[in-house]
Amino acid sequence: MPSFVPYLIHTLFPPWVRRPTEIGAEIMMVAGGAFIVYWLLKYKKLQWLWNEWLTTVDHKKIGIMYLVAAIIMLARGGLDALMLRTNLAMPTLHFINASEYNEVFTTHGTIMVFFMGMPLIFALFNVVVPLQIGSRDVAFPRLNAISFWLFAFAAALFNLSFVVGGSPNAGWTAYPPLTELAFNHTVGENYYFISLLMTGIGTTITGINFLVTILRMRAPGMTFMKMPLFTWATLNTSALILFAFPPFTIALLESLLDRVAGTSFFTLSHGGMPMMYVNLFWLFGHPEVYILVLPAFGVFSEVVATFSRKKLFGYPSMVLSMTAIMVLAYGTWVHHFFTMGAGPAVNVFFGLSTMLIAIPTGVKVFNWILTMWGGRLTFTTPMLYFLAMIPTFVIGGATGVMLGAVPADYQFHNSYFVIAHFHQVLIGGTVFGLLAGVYYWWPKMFGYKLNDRQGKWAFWLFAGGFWPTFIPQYWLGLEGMTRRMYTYPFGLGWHTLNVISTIGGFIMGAGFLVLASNVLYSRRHQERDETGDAWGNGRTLEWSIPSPAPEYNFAVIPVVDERDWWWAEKERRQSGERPALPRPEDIRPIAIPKNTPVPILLGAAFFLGAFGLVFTWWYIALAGLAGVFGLLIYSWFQYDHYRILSAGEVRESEELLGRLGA
Amino acid sequence: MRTWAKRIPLALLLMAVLAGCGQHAVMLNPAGPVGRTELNLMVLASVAMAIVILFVLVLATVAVVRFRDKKGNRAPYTPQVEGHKVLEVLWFIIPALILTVIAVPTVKDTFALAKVPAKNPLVVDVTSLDWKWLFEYPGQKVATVNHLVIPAGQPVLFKITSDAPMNTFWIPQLGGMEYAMPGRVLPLWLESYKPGVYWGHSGQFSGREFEKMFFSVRAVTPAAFSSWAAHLRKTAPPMTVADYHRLLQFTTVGHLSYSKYPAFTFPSVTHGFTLKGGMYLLMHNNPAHD
Amino acid sequence: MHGGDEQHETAMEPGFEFIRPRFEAPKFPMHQVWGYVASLVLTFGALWMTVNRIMNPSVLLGVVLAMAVAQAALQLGVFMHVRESRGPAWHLVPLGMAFAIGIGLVGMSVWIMMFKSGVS
Amino acid sequence: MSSHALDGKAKASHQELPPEFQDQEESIKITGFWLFIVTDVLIFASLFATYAVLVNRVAAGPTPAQVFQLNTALIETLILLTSSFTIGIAIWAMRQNRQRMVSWWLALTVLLGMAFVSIELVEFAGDVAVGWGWHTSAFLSSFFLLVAAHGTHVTMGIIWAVALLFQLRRRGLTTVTRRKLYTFSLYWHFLDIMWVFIFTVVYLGGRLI
Ligand code: HEA
Ligand code: HEA
Ligand code: CUA
Ligand SMILES: [Cu+2]
Repeated sequence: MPSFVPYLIHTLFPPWVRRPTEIGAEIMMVAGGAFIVYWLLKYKKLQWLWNEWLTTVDHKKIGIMYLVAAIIMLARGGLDALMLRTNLAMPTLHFINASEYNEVFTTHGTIMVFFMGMPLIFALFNVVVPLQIGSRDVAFPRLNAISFWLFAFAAALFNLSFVVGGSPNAGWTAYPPLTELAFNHTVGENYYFISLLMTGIGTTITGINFLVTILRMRAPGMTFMKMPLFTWATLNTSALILFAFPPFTIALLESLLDRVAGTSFFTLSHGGMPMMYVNLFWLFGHPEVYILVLPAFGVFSEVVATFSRKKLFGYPSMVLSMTAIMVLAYGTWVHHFFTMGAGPAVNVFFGLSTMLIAIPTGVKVFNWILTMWGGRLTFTTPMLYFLAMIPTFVIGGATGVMLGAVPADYQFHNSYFVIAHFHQVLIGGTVFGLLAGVYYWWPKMFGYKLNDRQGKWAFWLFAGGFWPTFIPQYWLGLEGMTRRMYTYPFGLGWHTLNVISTIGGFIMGAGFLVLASNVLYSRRHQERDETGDAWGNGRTLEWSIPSPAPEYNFAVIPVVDERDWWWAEKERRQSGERPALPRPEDIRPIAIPKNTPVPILLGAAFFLGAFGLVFTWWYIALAGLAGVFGLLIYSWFQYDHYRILSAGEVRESEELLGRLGA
Repeated sequence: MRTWAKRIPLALLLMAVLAGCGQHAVMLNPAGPVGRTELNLMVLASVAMAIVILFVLVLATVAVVRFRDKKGNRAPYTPQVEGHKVLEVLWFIIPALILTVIAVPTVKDTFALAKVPAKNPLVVDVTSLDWKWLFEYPGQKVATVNHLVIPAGQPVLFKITSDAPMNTFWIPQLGGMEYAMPGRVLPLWLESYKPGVYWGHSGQFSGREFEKMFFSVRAVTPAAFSSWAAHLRKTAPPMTVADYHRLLQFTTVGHLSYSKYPAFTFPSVTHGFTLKGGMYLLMHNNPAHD
Repeated sequence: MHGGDEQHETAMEPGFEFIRPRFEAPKFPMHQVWGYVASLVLTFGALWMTVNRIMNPSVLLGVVLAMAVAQAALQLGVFMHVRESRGPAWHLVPLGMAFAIGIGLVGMSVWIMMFKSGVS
Repeated sequence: MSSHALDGKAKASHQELPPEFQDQEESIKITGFWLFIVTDVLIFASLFATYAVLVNRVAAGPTPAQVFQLNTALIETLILLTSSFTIGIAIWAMRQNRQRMVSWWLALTVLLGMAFVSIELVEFAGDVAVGWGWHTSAFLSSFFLLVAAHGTHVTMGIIWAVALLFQLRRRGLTTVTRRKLYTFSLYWHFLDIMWVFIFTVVYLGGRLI
């Protein structure tokens, strides 16, 4: 027993990963945790937190929890980015050392993609989609909560790596052999594989959930060609998730087995093939970038129509092009390893399919611009993000096409040209889009808008800082600077542009801080929206109900006979027709899914098992697994999932909201 | 708000860059036919893309300026417009045409670069190690570490592998890269038009000292190349198995030269047998293999 | 259960008639019996062909794979009632895509991993 | 302006639906289960891809021809095909509302499943006993992962079916247990399909390459 404690300390805090940054992070985590507990106890919020949030299965609340997690992760990933940029500001700088740098760029990429981008998407899916299609909830509310908690605990596990045991340090792509035990002794890569497996399961479930929701739970009359575009984006994204995550799961599983179970899928010593990992990873990885960008496309389509006060231009071709992107996304993955020698025939095939994707994407860009044509544009914060997207994303996409020209990619590959390309599409497309969506639907979530003036400040800093950060990186690429270098020598001419890029990064950081303060400020000072249609120009179903939506969403499900139903309804009202409000006699009892502790407990059990697996402590891993199975079987035998809201209660609540029709 | 306003700093930036730092842009100053081909394609693609970008930006700017919601804006307001059949079809066709312009040379060049334009090119066996490069000249029987000497004016065929995690072998001024992967040999040919000095680097992250994987490249006249190799054979020490094992360690080293090298290292590496010792030791102790 | 007023169906999409659901409810499980027999025949057929190498192995591989696909179709049709659904049988679309992408995934991976690197 | 106009019509037409589709919510769960199968198809496709790429990489270990015993595989196949038939009959019986019959056929399916898993375990144990574990070579890694993934699925199915038997006894054939039975049958047939592919690609294919 006595040797157990030193063993534990040595394993959890191995001496070769003790560095000031990590000790600082440990202290901050402990202090932060202690403060939160203190605050909860002092204000007796524990009960409230448990009942209202931790056990909820309400899609709107789950969406908000995703949002909170995503913003925290944006800060973490952004902080990582600023550390990278600081180290790169000058040649031979040692703000952090090589090992730390490698951990930081790995966590930066991984967090931004899996723990910032994905939850931000799911936040909007959850908040918006059921309201847009006139549904009471998603198809499987409990699975929805399980997805969230798997993600949340996976994110916690991944972040824990910085504090105990060592972080992953082989890039967000984690190619073997670098991730093999022989080259990577710490448990860092275990953290990577296991936490991504965990969040991957949750993500797959979310994909199924939203696909079923949209296929089966639309309001009567809402045919596919009457569906709002954000819902279309969700549909296509969910389909991408469904087909893309399984190869990833297998790639992760096989890498993990190589590390902890002695198999040799990718380890050379017994005939394994590292290239197969690369192949499987990008089979997922390329669709993944469209998973990240399609929801943003959906947001832009809603935002541009709303703030141009005009119908979306070319709805059918928008739908067609988005579906085309979804299908084509499966046929381009090799463009991430053109230089792996698969031969000219393979390279040409995938080069051409890569270029093909530019066509449907272009259709979307042109249709957005023509939506503005003949409209009346108001420049709110979401609209500004949309406008900033156009140059940013189009240049990023165009450089993507250049990367798809195979021989050119022999030069560009793994240079800062690629870094510039993907930040331009990831930030200009995904982040701008999701931020636009957050600003746009914020009143639907919370009942008040974010302050527009501060929002614009944040916008100008963030979108303005973007250009000096990333445009110079194209030139750095042309100067031969390769990615993932923790520092670089004098004399290659890379210094000036790197300084500019670093300064730009800090301007973006300032933009993020303004955004954060905007959130805090608006909570206190913004006036409440009583209409439900906070922007005044809403077009789709979600704006027809109060903000925030009541827990049952719609007292009576409307019959949707038009594409922009709410816009048409407003016009009908203006021409004197009777508003289509729920009539008391139409209101029926509503079944509401009950809160349940199973999802969070399931997440916790998973976390326990995963933590055991990271350190290959098999008993703990098995205990976690047993917990997972126990909970699943327990909930499988549970039958009583709903509570009934009586018609009287619904009527009362609608009356309070002033929504009862005659 | 106005898109053009955002572009002024960018233009200034680009001007500064072009004026001051052009000579550093190795990709834009290729010193050999491979890099030249690749540059031509880059230029073609950037011009095509510039046209697309310009068109989009102009269209967007006009829309934003013209249809602002301000009092007395006389531009037409047509909220019911749903689309325009002809335009929507054009959005599909014109980009497809532009892409064809890039696609045709892409296909041609990809196949062209896959053929070495010479019967018996000089061969260099390249092995990436943690964190250094080993160059073996099977024709000349000499080997170097971290510095490469090649004859100018003729294609050189690199056979690339790795006895460590993946890297890419990249000499930006001569042309594009190729992965160095354990268990597999990938061929790449490059050529320098004239004698010159370049630098090379790994493009694929390979661990802690990855940044140190620079190597120098010297292209010399064929005659100078022969005498260089002959000189090495006379003056440099031979590379022993023990030397190779030292190279395998997780270290960085400066430039090294050897007058000969163990004949089996490269072939066994390429069969995936030596990765960090392990199987390699077995092979080595096996007399049948030596 | 959900609220009483959710007993609605989304309308049939024009152009998607192929996913209109179809049902059957026979008094005797004749389909199942025939399905079982057919699956046995296919299995033994493939086995017999392989053991006796009745043709060029690579062609034969294609043939037995096709027979496996036929068995999959059999299971889906006879036992899994794949065309049944309440409302349009939407799952047919992703299911079809899954088989297409799955086969593409295997085939393409093998193709890519052959490493026919060009330089000669 | 409400959906009630549709209700009457919809209800009437749903009378003709098989029982597991008559409840809207339960029928949605069936759609969800189909999509789960879709993801599982791709999981297996990825495993097959790994196998197909690594099958020749035997390192110092045995070759496919040395490992595979066609006889065992044939018996396993027959067992699984039969179990697919028995669960098919169970679903037919369910639609005839014959609960006892459902339970018997389901129990038979469980037994066949157990027989399958046992044979597979014995086969694995035999391989491991002669030193052919999944650490031996890339080929064996991919073979064992593929087959074990299927075996694990079957084991899960057995646990699920046993739990179903309990629920059937306790609650009889309700909308919920019907749907659970139906999704279980989908799962089981799907595993059968995957096995047919394993049989074809691994065992028959092993003879052909
Ligand atoms: C949101 C994410 C996102 C998006 C949308 C894209 C979109 C595209 N990407 Fe990008 N890409 C990434 C994220 C993304 N990418 C990431 C993260 C990496 C690196 C991963 C890593 O290695 O770490 C990467 C890497 C990457 C590579 C590999 C580079 C290398 O490593 O060597 C390539 C190569 O072909 C590529 C191409 C493309 C193309 C052709 C598109 C196209 O879809 C773009 C289409 C859009 C347009 C073209 C603009 C609008 C169109 C018009 C206005 C119409 C007219 C246009 C024409 C006629 C061309 N990307
Ligand atoms: C959506 C994805 C996303 C986003 C938004 C970003 C955002 C940024 N990224 Fe990143 N990046 C990636 C995805 C992303 N990145 C990926 C996938 C890689 C590849 C990794 C790999 O190679 O494996 C990468 C790699 C990468 C590199 C290359 C590293 C290398 O190869 O050596 C660099 C270097 O400049 C960089 C910079 C930045 C910067 C400056 C930002 C800026 O936009 C960040 C702006 C800053 C903030 C948004 C937050 C600032 C926070 C604060 C000011 C603190 C607030 C604190 C509290 C409130 C507590 N990124
Ligand atoms: Cu670039 Cu000086
Ligand atoms: Cu890609």
